[in-house]
Amino acid sequence: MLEITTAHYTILSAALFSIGVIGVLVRRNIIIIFMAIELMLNAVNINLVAHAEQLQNLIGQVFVVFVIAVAAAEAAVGLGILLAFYRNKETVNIDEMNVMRW
Amino acid sequence: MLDTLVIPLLKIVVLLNAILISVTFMVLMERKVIAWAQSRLGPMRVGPYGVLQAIVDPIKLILKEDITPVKADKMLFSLAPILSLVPALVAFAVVPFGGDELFYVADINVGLLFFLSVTSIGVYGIILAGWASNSKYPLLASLRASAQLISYEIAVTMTLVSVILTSGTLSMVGIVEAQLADGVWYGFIQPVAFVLVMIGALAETNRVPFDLPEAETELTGGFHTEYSGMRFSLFFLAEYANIIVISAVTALLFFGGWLRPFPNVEALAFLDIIPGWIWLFGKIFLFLYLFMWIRATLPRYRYDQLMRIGWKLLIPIALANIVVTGIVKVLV
Amino acid sequence: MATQSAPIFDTDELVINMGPQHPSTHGVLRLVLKLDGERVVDCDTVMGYVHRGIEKLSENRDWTQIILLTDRMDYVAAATNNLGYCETVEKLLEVEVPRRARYIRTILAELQRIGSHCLWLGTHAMDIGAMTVLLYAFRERELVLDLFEEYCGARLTYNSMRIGGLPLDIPSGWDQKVRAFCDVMETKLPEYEELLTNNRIWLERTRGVGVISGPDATALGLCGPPLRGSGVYRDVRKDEPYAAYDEFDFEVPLGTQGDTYDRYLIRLEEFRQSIRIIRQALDGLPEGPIMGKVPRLLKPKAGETYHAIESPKGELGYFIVSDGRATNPYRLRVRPPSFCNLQGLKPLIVGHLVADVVCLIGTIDIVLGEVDR
Amino acid sequence: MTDDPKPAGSAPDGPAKPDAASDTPATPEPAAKPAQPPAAAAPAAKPAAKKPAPKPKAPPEPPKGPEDPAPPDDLEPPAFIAALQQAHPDAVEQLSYWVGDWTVIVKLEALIDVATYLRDADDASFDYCSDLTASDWPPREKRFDVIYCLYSTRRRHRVRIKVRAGEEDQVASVSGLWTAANWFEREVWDMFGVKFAGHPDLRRILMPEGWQGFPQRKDYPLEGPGELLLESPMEWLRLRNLPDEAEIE
Amino acid sequence: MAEALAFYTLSILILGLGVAVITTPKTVHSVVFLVLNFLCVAALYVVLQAEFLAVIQILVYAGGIVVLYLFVVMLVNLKRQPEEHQDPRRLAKVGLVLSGAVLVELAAIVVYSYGREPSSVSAPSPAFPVQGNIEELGWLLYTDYLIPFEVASVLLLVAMVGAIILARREL
Repeated sequence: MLEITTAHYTILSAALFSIGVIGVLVRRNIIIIFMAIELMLNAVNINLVAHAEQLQNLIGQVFVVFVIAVAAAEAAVGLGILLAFYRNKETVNIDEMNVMRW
Repeated sequence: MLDTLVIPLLKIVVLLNAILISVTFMVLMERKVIAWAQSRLGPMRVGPYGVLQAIVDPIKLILKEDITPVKADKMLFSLAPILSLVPALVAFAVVPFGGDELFYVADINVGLLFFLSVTSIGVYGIILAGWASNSKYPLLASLRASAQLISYEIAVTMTLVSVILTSGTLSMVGIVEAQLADGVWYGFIQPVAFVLVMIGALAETNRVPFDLPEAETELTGGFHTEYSGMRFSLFFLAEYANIIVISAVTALLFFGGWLRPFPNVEALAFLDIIPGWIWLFGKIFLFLYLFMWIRATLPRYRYDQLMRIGWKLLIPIALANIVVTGIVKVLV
Repeated sequence: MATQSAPIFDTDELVINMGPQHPSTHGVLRLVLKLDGERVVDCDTVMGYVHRGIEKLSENRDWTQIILLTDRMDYVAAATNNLGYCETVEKLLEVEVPRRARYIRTILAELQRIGSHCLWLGTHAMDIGAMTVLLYAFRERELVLDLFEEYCGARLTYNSMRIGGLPLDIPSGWDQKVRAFCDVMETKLPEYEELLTNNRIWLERTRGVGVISGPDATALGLCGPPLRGSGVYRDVRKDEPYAAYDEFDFEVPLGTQGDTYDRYLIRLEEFRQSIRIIRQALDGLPEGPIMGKVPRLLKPKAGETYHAIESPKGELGYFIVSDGRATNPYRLRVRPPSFCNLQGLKPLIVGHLVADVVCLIGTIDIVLGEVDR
Repeated sequence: MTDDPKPAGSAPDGPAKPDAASDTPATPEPAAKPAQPPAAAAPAAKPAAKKPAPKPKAPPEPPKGPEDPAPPDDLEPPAFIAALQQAHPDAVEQLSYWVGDWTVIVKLEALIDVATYLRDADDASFDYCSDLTASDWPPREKRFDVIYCLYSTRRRHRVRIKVRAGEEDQVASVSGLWTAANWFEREVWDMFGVKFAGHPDLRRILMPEGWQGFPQRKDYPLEGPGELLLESPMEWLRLRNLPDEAEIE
Repeated sequence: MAEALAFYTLSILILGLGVAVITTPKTVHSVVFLVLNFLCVAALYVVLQAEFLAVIQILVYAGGIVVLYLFVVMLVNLKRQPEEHQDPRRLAKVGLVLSGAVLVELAAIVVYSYGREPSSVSAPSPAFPVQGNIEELGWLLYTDYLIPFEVASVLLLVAMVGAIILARREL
């Protein structure tokens, strides 16, 4: 128990990922859903870094850099769309976002 | 145990106390310097030449009533000052006050990046303070502040890249040692970067002429309008701690830190009598004085002008500086 | 109360109340600003917080007692208020004021202009963030106040004139002190200019901000430096000379762009012109009485008149109706320059940013005591 | 209160008794001069029907209005006034000259014509409305004088025009001609209750929004109801009807 | 010992803050918890000897992306909470069940792979001509992964332009 192996990190990562999944599936506020997605990305990152450490191979860390870059892009575009949507419909409730055009 | 826990803890305690005390005296210094610039005397009543003002002011702030507005978001309202002070103090962890291990808490290989990332957390204190106050002026101010801090952070980070290129390391101690090895302060190799960082530092610490987030005459105090007492003094501490840390980092990166002038000129070796940390402190004071001098002299920029300078002036120059540094680095 | 004040703006956009307690509204002025982001979309000016009914009070005061009331209008330029009122009553009474009194009045009015402009410069620069100019300007204003104190014993509300002349002759040696002050002031003006005139930030903050064209400014009834800043040649001292201004040589600075920077330059130049006028007046100060032949009981014949002078803020007019019977005016109306200039605020600030609002309040140079009376 | 002090464009419908408290009698009495001792008067028999303040029956005759002295015979009026009389022969009621100031007294209906003429005619070109105010002469049927002080920045001359308006009369707003008149007219409305037709934003300007009465009128009670009138007019009326307490107030 | 202490403390914080993010009713509080969560993750990277990533995590995630979230929360000034709107067609319970299934699946993968040796494909990275975490990472990024790196930068540029266009008033 006191020795921390990669499995520990993997379990932590899985738990965090599940929290993110629950957030996406249960919450209706799209901003919180975005944040839950960020949680999931972080869970993946923890996994990648842990394995990079285990395998003494930096490729995992390289991947994390890309994931962070993509997360930044996702947040920018996603929140941009959200703002544009909010301006027209005055809602951030995902249940009300059921039209493809307005 | 002694090496890994006790000594670092002792260092941290000493450092924190030193910062807090120096902040109070820095406020006094600022009042005095500005007063002299304006042909006044400044505080004169408490103690000889008003020296004890530095002690009385914090006591006053602590004893004052701490008001929380009824409609404020209580949790964030309390959290915001802490979020703004903690990063300012944490940033000191990577600031070496001398080449010897005794003089710094930690010399990590990503020291400069750590400094940048920690100061970027400080923006939360300001945004959340404005939001949690549930009041219009603080909200406007916090929107201004966050836009300003993020923009100038980009400019400063990009500028520092050219310094990193020159030194080839991210460690603070390493950068100073690289200056010793190169035999010249980077302020002379990278004068453009130095100027950019100074401007960025003014903007990141919300000082005149970039003090829009707290512009008293426009926004009645800005993001801390609704704060009083101890929580207000935390913001105060954070601002001044930021000024000190940014002065220290500028001194380390561009003015050779604890190195004497012309560190490789043998003829000036007699200057080594003065210990390194005194050199560094002297340089820090020089920058602090510069901050105060500017405050006494310049008016305030407008919001759109500030953003224009940040995005259309500083960032392109910083990028060009990186390119030029890279080319020179490859050629030499 | 039955009357419900209708909402001035719908609340969808950010509406902020600037004032009545705000550090840079120069008194208890309240601006209801409707903002789109930081840009001002609409503005409503609310005033009257220091309305003391000076016009109504005057209807029940003796002619001489009203001089005291005029002190309280533009309290940073009390002497010009006194002057305007006394001249109007003198016009109504058809009293000749001795030449010496007119000269001293001119000196006082110009000193007052310097004092008022000092206060304007300091607060205007402070609003834009230049803290040091405030203290420099107040340092010089203090000298003006000292001179006034020596002349009439008061530092703010002077009550320094009487109908028909002056209450006091100048103290001995006072003229030398005024001369010395003029010399000091001349050396201090470059200090202000050094801090501001060519300062890049100052230029960016004031150039092209609050531009108003000459015809617009005229139609809006702006007066004083804001009107001259738009290039309209209008100075009561030249157009309708009063006191002893027709005997002096001075220039009226005019702006070209009509922006805040022009108004700033104009006021700075007015410092110099005021010094020039004071010097001329001191050189030619005639001997003679300081009080004209005024009846013991002031009772102007029935009639009405309007008389304006150039106060530091602009055209300060008094419209007085006498019914020919009482020892008080039947109606006294003050045409306050700050009031008219404040009306020009809304066209100036709409479309600008919040930061410019304080800059523009500073540039029109209002005193709320005069706006509200 | 029946009166809406902020008509905001809906002025015409107002039977609007502007001073709700004063129940203006058919023959408006002048407010007593404050110099006269109020104790000399016995309280009126029917306080409610009369002026609220039991005031002395003014022994001196109240002023009938400004003298408006005619110009001396040997003085020619300026050319633009002569031209104005030519252009609008019916508009000008009277000319007046006093201590160097010319005043043109104009018929109420012709105000806008005259003002437009004075602004646009080349020899007049009064482009600057330097003041706009009113005075109140209660016994007169048209109790208000509305006075316009005009100035020409091109020709550098002055003139005053004056119209006489009754309490119910609508004075045409000149804020379309001179923007400056906007706030001046608001102030005249605020202080005298003169209504300006066509004013874009006729609200109170110096007094608070819900203020009752018009303070600069000569019959406005001098000892001042103050905030009480603003806050609770009924209570104020009650106090007014108790003669002794009212005096204490 | 020290690693275990750090790991368990950070794990508890990370999971607790994660739960707080998705359960707090106020969106602003969610954002604050998210920041704290990311800071803890950064600390975990330090434990895993990935200092550069830790700093990047703070700089980009906490200092950049989440500020964006905070901005949006402040701009989207909600008059009514989105949770008030109940859509009968929405099956929250099914969502919970589904996420439970995901958790089970993940756990199964972890348990299955626990006993296995790491595959021989991913041998330790070849010797770098440079020393140190950042230097090696930089070497990899600018040699083997240069094209993905450039693609990522183009992606960021596109996202930036797109976000600006989307957020403009007149869309």
